[in-house]
Amino acid sequence: MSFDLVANVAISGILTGLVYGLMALGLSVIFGVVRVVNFAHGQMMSVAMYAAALLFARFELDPFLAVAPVAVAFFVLGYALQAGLINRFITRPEHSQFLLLVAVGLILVNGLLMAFGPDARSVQVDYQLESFEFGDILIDKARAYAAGLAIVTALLLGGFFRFTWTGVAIRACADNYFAARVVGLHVRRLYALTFGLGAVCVAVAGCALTLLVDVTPSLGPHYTLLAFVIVIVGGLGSMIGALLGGVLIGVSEAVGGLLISPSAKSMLSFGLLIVVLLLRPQGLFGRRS
Amino acid sequence: MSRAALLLTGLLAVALVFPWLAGGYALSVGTLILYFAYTSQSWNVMMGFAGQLSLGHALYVGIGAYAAGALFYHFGIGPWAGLPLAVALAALAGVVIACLAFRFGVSGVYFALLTIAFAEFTRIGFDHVSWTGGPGGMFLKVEQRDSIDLVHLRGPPALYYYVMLALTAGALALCSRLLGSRAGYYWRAIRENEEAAQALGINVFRWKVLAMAISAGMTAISGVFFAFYNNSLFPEQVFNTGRSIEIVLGSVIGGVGTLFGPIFGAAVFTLLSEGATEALRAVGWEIPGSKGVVYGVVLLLVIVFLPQGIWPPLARRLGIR
Amino acid sequence: MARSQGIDRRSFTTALAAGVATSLLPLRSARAQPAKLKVGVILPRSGTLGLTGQSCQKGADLAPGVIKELLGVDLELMNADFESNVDTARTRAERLIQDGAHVLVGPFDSGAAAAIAQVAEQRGVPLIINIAAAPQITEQGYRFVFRNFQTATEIVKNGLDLVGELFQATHTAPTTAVYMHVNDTFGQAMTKGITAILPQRTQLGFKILDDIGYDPAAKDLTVEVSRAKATKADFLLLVSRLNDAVLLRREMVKQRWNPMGIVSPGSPGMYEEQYFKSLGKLSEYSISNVPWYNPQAKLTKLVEKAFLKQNPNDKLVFHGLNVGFTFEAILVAADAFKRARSTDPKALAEAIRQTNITDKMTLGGPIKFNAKGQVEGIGSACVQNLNQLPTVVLPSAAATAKPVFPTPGYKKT
Amino acid sequence: MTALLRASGLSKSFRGLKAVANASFEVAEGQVSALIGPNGAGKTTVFNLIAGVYAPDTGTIHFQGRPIHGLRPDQICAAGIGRTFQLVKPFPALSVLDNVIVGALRVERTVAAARGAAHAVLRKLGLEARANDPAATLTLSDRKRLEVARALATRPRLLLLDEVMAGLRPTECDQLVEAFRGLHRAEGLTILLIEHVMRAVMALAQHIAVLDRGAVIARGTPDEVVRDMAVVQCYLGEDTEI
Repeated sequence: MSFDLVANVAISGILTGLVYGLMALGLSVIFGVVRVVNFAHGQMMSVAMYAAALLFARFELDPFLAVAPVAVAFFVLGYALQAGLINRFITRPEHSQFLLLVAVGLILVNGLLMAFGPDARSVQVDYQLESFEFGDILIDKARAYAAGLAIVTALLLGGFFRFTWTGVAIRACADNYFAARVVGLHVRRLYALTFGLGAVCVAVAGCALTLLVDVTPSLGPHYTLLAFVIVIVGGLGSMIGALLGGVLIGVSEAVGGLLISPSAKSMLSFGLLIVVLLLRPQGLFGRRS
Repeated sequence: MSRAALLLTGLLAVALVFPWLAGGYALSVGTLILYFAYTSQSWNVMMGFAGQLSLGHALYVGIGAYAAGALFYHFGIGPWAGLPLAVALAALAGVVIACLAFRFGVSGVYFALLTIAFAEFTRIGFDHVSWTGGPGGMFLKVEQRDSIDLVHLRGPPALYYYVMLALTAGALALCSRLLGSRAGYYWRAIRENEEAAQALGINVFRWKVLAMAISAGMTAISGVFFAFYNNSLFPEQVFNTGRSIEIVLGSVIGGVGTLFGPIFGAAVFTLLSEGATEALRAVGWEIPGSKGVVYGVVLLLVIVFLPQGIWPPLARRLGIR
Repeated sequence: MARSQGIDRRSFTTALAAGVATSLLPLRSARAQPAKLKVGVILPRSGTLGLTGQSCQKGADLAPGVIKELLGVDLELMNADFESNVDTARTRAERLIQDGAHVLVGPFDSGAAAAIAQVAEQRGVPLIINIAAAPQITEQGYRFVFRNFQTATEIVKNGLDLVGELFQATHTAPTTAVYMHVNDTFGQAMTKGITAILPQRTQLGFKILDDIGYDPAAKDLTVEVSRAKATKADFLLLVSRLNDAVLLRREMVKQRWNPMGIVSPGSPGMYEEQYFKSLGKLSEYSISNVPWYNPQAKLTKLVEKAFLKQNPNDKLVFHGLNVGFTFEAILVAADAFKRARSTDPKALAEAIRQTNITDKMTLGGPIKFNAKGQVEGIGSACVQNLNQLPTVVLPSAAATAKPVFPTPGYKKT
Repeated sequence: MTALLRASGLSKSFRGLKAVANASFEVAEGQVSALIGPNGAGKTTVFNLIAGVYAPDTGTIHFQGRPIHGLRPDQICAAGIGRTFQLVKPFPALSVLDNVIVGALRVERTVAAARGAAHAVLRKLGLEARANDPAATLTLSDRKRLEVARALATRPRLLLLDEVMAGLRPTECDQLVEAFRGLHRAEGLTILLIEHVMRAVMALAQHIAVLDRGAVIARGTPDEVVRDMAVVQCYLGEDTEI
């Protein structure tokens, strides 16, 4: 196996992994703060992908520009979902929360199917078929841009949590629900805000991903699982963990596809998930609680 | 006779004569209801009784289906002989997963994700096992349709219906016995508060593993049925996460931890899904996906407004405790 | 969703209740009067196979009209969508039979075909498979299951023979290939066929350097294509479905991989409308050796006329295979009905067994079922995408253009 | 008088913070002993070390002459030590009776026998009337009784009571004290209690050990300890309620 081959595959794995990492980051933020398992995460992202594809088809809007309106819309939707529905469930047992979001996911998948039919939608921009060339190493332009967007978004989010009052308050909520209430934080509103921010991650990742993947209504559940794998492997509540987890999964699947049968490469992710859950439940990059 | 016993006798009587009253389609819906009632009842042992949320029960259906299916396919060994093997393998898988998870203190959502991971891992794994046909599927030989062959579980649709009815009734009886036994008390104690249970001398680890083993073994039996009812097995179909969720639905809609909940819930959600198709057709609204939306909305409403499931409030109204 | 205004809650609840009720009532439909044959058409019109299912449906929709003209037989179609879900396929089939379908036609997918075959056999209602290639289906011992489509083994045989013809016609002699296939029921069956048959076809003169199977739900084929490219094989032998074919073609361009060509030894994907729509220019030159229809046949003209009437903005050529075989499956049913003069399922099955249709739309010999219910001798064509249309280039008898191989590489415009 | 439970040289640290430092004490057979001390003195940690929630870093615990340090909580219970929790942990969805049956099953062979035993325990603690109500519906005082009933049903030789009086009204407190006294008198049950409410301690305990900063600083009969209080006071600070 040549070096070029491995390098090419690994680089594209890293870049795709960053986009997946951003999606997972949304999950990590929601799970880490609200403590609710968003089983409709991937489904939400496929909605964002449709939004981007639609904006492109209607207005020729580049998915990178579509990020702005889609993210705003998703923030509002995420906020509303948490405030209107999920907040009622935060004290319910886990299986109850899980089913709530399964139901939301079902509605999203089938709603998309009703609205857009089963066929795949894609976005065609000029740079999609172009690559940066470094000798024998080819880097897909769209993928590189998407990864860049993922990093920028993650940095902005990180900054928000570190440097703004609201961000710090949200982290306080995540650390201790009761203490946060005692000091007078409006926890439920902060939860809604958090879900909104998680949804923004999903929206940005979705827009970026439309350049790499054709969107179909049935795409969602797969990405939900993927997001879980990344978050658990990376470490729950660790922002850098989600991104690195994405990269790790991206690279391991990519390189795994070279070493074993490509159709078996997802086994690596699930295998990794199992090992991490058993041996290091706080995740590879998470802190021990 | 108590109201519960009356209700049960009545239900059983209706279920017994159902094949004579119903057409082929209704019979297959009935079989499907019983199948989900049974699998959901099996899942309920883990979640409803012992409080461990498994979202990967398709794994045990698949193990059961493939074990019995492969024995029949490769060696012509009938399902009844394959059954013990299927149950043993699934129970073993359950024990291994449980031991790993509980020894390492994996619980709650993490445990649920672990069960999904094992099921997915196995699904993709089976895609690469050529002995069971890989993704190409395993196709069991079909015998003549009019002969009833209990030994090889071959016969008309009513046969499958009755087999499933017997299994469901058996599971109900078993679960009722379990619930009233030492295991039932210990499991519920663990479900309610693990620490307190341990302080009362319960070896929590061992009893949780036992719950998993029983639940997995029971589930595997439905897998054997599945293989011989469908005659074709595909990893993608059998081990799918969607399958695991279907198994969960009956109990959650009906009432987690109750005896009648899974049966009742399975009936409700199967009829709902079939009824939604019919209803949408009746109002001329046949758009792909519409059924799924209706289904999702109803599920949502049930979860939001009936957090205990449908059965407990209904039972109260019927005067059954 | 603007449509929701159409239904208020009460009418929906009523309908739901009615639906549950009717679905459980023992509707024993009268099967006495043989005036009309009720054909239950079961296809995946939604879900992952939705597009192809809808394409097949077009063939079913035009059948009653054409067949009335052709045989003077009245058909009533009963359509069911199994949502690309095998379980649903099963209950939909039960429902169709309960509602009085005399014969079932469908379902494009092998997994669903296996499930429906089971139902058909149990209820004793004939199932005529339009498209589904898993060889096992007609090997399981069913008596009511018929298939007018090539099994994977035959597809591979015909497909590889056409590969040989292609090399001859273009005076090329590639020595290496990389084989990529989707890892599902169909892809697995095809792979089995290729592993068995390729070694016997020594005259083809190429060997396979790597066998790359990928997940049917793959969202991204970067790794797979990188690996294929690294073999430096002369050409790509591909067994795909639709979405993955699109994905793969694009990825090849991104990675600047220009083999002599992409040749499918018999799989869907590259001749389908969506392939052209999604890829535009990139769709050019892809080659599929698949069971196909004869554009010159008399029946084709009839079907095409009906097709264009129903779908004025469509071209038959994009739906040729799906429409052709779905139509023919219904034709088989109608023909048997005419001869049996009865809708009794046993009589129908018997009549289907005696089928001998020579005037057909698809390539190959007459439609005749063997003891297992399988039609043998269905022909394939080498179809190349030329000028944004799937074009028959081989065999020369049915060809409307010359094959292009090696194919020119993609150039940025 | 023999020591039923003997702890010697117990130490336990959490992340470098020493919660228990070289603590030694004994619980005599048939006596009611109490462990008192200010908040953060390490009482609950000592308790958890005995109950098997934590294993001690150093030191040993012997029960009936057998070493029990490092055993799991269920093994400790099987050895004959029952406990209650400071923050009550009933099985909320189970009935009061079922709660106690779970405990009784430790010694009874059948569920039927356990049910009988459970009824007997409930009668002793005056909870019989609520036997069929879900535990979630009980008042705090009744929940505490339930905890005790559940622990008693396991037929312990030694009962560990963790701040069982906390949060109760004085009258409720007195009732519970009366109940314990009855148990102790009737069955000679050995009890070790951790308690803040000195009223209850003085009423019940025959022997008291005072814990501060993880170490035992005084021990003796209630009278002796009270006499020592001047000394103790300076250790414990002004806010100790006596």
